[in-house]
Amino acid sequence: MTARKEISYSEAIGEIEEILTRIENEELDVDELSLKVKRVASLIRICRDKLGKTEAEVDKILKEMDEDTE
Amino acid sequence: MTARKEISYSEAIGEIEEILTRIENEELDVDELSLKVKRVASLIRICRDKLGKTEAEVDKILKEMDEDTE
Amino acid sequence: MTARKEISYSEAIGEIEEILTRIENEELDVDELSLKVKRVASLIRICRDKLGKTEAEVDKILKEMDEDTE
Amino acid sequence: MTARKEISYSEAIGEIEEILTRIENEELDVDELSLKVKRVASLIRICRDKLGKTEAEVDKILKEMDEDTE
Amino acid sequence: MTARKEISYSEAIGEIEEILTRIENEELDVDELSLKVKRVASLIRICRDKLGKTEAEVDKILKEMDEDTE
Amino acid sequence: MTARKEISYSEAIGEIEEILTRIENEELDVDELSLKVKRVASLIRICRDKLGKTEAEVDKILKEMDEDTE
Amino acid sequence: MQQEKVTLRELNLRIQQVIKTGLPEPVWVVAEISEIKIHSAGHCYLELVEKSEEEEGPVARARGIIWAFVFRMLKPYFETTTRQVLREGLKVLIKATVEFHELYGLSLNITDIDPGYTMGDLALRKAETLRRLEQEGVINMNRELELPPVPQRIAVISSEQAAGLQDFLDQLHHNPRGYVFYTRIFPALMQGREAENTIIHAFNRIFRYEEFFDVVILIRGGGSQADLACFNNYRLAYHIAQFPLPVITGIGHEKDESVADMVAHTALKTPTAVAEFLVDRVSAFDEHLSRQASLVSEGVMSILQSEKQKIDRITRIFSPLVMHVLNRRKHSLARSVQTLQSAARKLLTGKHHALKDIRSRSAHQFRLLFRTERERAAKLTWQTVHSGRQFIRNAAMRLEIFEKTNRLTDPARILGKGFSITYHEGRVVRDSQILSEGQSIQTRLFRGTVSSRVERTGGGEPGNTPGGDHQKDKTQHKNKTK
Repeated sequence: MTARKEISYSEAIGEIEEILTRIENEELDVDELSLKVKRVASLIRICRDKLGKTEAEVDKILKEMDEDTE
Repeated sequence: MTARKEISYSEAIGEIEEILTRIENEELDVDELSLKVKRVASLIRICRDKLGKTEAEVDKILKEMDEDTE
Repeated sequence: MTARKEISYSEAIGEIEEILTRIENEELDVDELSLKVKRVASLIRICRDKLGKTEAEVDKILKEMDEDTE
Repeated sequence: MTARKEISYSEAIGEIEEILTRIENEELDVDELSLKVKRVASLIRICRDKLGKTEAEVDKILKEMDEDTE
Repeated sequence: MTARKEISYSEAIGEIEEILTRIENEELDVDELSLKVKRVASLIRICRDKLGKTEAEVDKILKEMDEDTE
Repeated sequence: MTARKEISYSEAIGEIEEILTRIENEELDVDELSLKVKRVASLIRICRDKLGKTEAEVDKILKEMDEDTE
Repeated sequence: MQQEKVTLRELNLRIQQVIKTGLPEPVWVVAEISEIKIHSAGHCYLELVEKSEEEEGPVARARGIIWAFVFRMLKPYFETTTRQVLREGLKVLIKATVEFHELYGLSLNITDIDPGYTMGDLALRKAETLRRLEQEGVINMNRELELPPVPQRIAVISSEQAAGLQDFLDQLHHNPRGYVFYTRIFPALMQGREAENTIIHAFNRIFRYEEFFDVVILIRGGGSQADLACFNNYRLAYHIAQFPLPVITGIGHEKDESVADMVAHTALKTPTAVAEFLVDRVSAFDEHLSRQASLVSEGVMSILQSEKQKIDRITRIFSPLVMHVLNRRKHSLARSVQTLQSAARKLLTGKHHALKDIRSRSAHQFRLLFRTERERAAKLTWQTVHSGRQFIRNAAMRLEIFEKTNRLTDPARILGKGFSITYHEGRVVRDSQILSEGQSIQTRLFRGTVSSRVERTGGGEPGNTPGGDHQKDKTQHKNKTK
């Protein structure tokens, strides 16, 4: 669980794109497919979480900045 | 039974193709034929099962992803 | 009778072709001819039987396959 | 008579051919000649009988085969 | 804290602009983003403070100068 | 104090003009600004003092000159 | 030797008579005034000389007098016209009657002086001085010195009693802005014979304090009778031009400009004007300071303003930029989701199709195989039938040929056609030559045999008679039958 959390956003995107390319080029065996789809889904969830978290943080900071400005 | 289940999808397809090639090249004796046809039918069933299962799994994952998105 | 049944399809075809060649090349004595023609007739019958039986089986399997699909 | 009947078709043909060759080469005296001609005629009769018998048998088998095919 | 206070105004502006460029060119990983946004916010605050302080000081000096002149 | 008093008018003007040029060319960091403004203010004060207040030292030299003559 | 003796008075009266007749009219004489004295009664006594370029001392000398009633008129006219005091050293053109008094001797009674001549002469001398200064390369030296922005320490060369000096000092020290000026008077005579030397002396004293002073002021008290002659002199002008401190003059007249004015750093008309100039300069500096101060403050304010705007702009663009980047990431993630869905479905559909293909290909292959095999069986059957029948047909045909050959070969069949066979001693006769006359031969016919004897033989070569062996035989046989 910990290892998975430590994947960086761009690494995750990189892995997603690699798997997608392989799916698109039909390089994947049917046996692997559901595993890989699961992996992509999990990576996308990770990315989404990261994005969500970052957005929340950034929003907070930007709001504080705006308050500073006024 | 177990051993048969462990054949991969692409191995199965490979074996089918090999049998077909041998039929095309008339390398097969009629006596062997019904055995081989049985084998092909079994392999196709295996592939179909795998596909079906994979499809169901993938569909499930993709549906979950959609729910995540909404 | 048992021994005769164990001849394989291709062996049968091979023997038929061999006898035919000998007949065509007139390597056979007239005395042998009727024996050999009898043999060919019997072999052809064996092959036909084999074919018929196998076809029935294969048809059954293919029908089952088709039913699987539907 | 028994011994004569046991001559095979090809032995008969062989003897015929031998005699005919000798006749052609005029190795035979007129006196021998008529003896040999008699012999050949007898041999031909034997062969014809054999052939007739064989033909009847083969025809029967072939007819059966044809019937099989239809 | 002390080290951060010692950054010069132009260094701060330079760092802000560098981060902005990297954000614009999407060179930043999402993971880094909130950190960098925080950094920019902090740098902007530093710059604002410096500007405010300088303005107050300069105002004071100029006022004194005006009083001198009269 | 003495060192500061010894700055000549043209040195003062020169220094002020140099600072002004650097301000106009925006070569000055915001951090330096208040220092430089302070310096300009101080230079102007020195000049104004010299313009409006009698310097005892100069008077002394003049007096010495009188003694010279006699 | 008779000597006529006259008294001195008689002689003088005679000279008087000679001069009166010899020079009855007044004459215009060019001369230089070497001495001038004004009598208490208002008469003016002059000593006139002529100097030569070559010789030391004068080459001619005469006394002159301007009677008070003439002098009262002549002096102001001359001085106002030439702006020169009538004084020693001045070259003049005078109108004089030569008079000889028995008691006082020769004297020129001056009735008029031409100011135009003196002016021309002065101008000539001024021009000469300037040319010399220029040749020596000093004429612009003082003018090229830089006047300090604040000429605060001032060396004043002036006559201590001059009213102009007081005006100057008053105006300088009581300036309205309260600027401090440090002045030091270096007294000198500003007119007359000693003026030049005392001024030069004053310059020399100031030179000792060169480092201290900012500027030298050369002023002269007012008075319309100002005598400017010394300020045109070469020596003074040379000192001024070469002086290391800027020299400002306030000696000028309304119309004339002296050489001193021309070589000085700045020439002004009056001491008051000089004071005003100095105060103005300091005031200008003061204003420059104020201007610089306001420029600095404007510059700093503008920097601060533009920095504020920059920060504001950064703040303004920052949040949309970050949001934009995040949105793009979101979109690209959403795109990935879509790609995943479509690619996975496409892959699965593809696999389905492939599987279906392979299935139908299998069925097809199987059925094709059966068809092939059936065709083969049929072909084999047909081949068997065909070959079998062919075989029997061939065998039958062969037998037929054999039979035909055999039949043709049968000797009985030939004999039937009329041929016969001849034997001799039990052997078949083929050649007539083996037989001799009288020998017995047997002839076999189709039916029965004939025995006979040879009469004669003929025809040896079988080639004699065209035809085969049979024919030959036939011939033989015919021969025999005959």
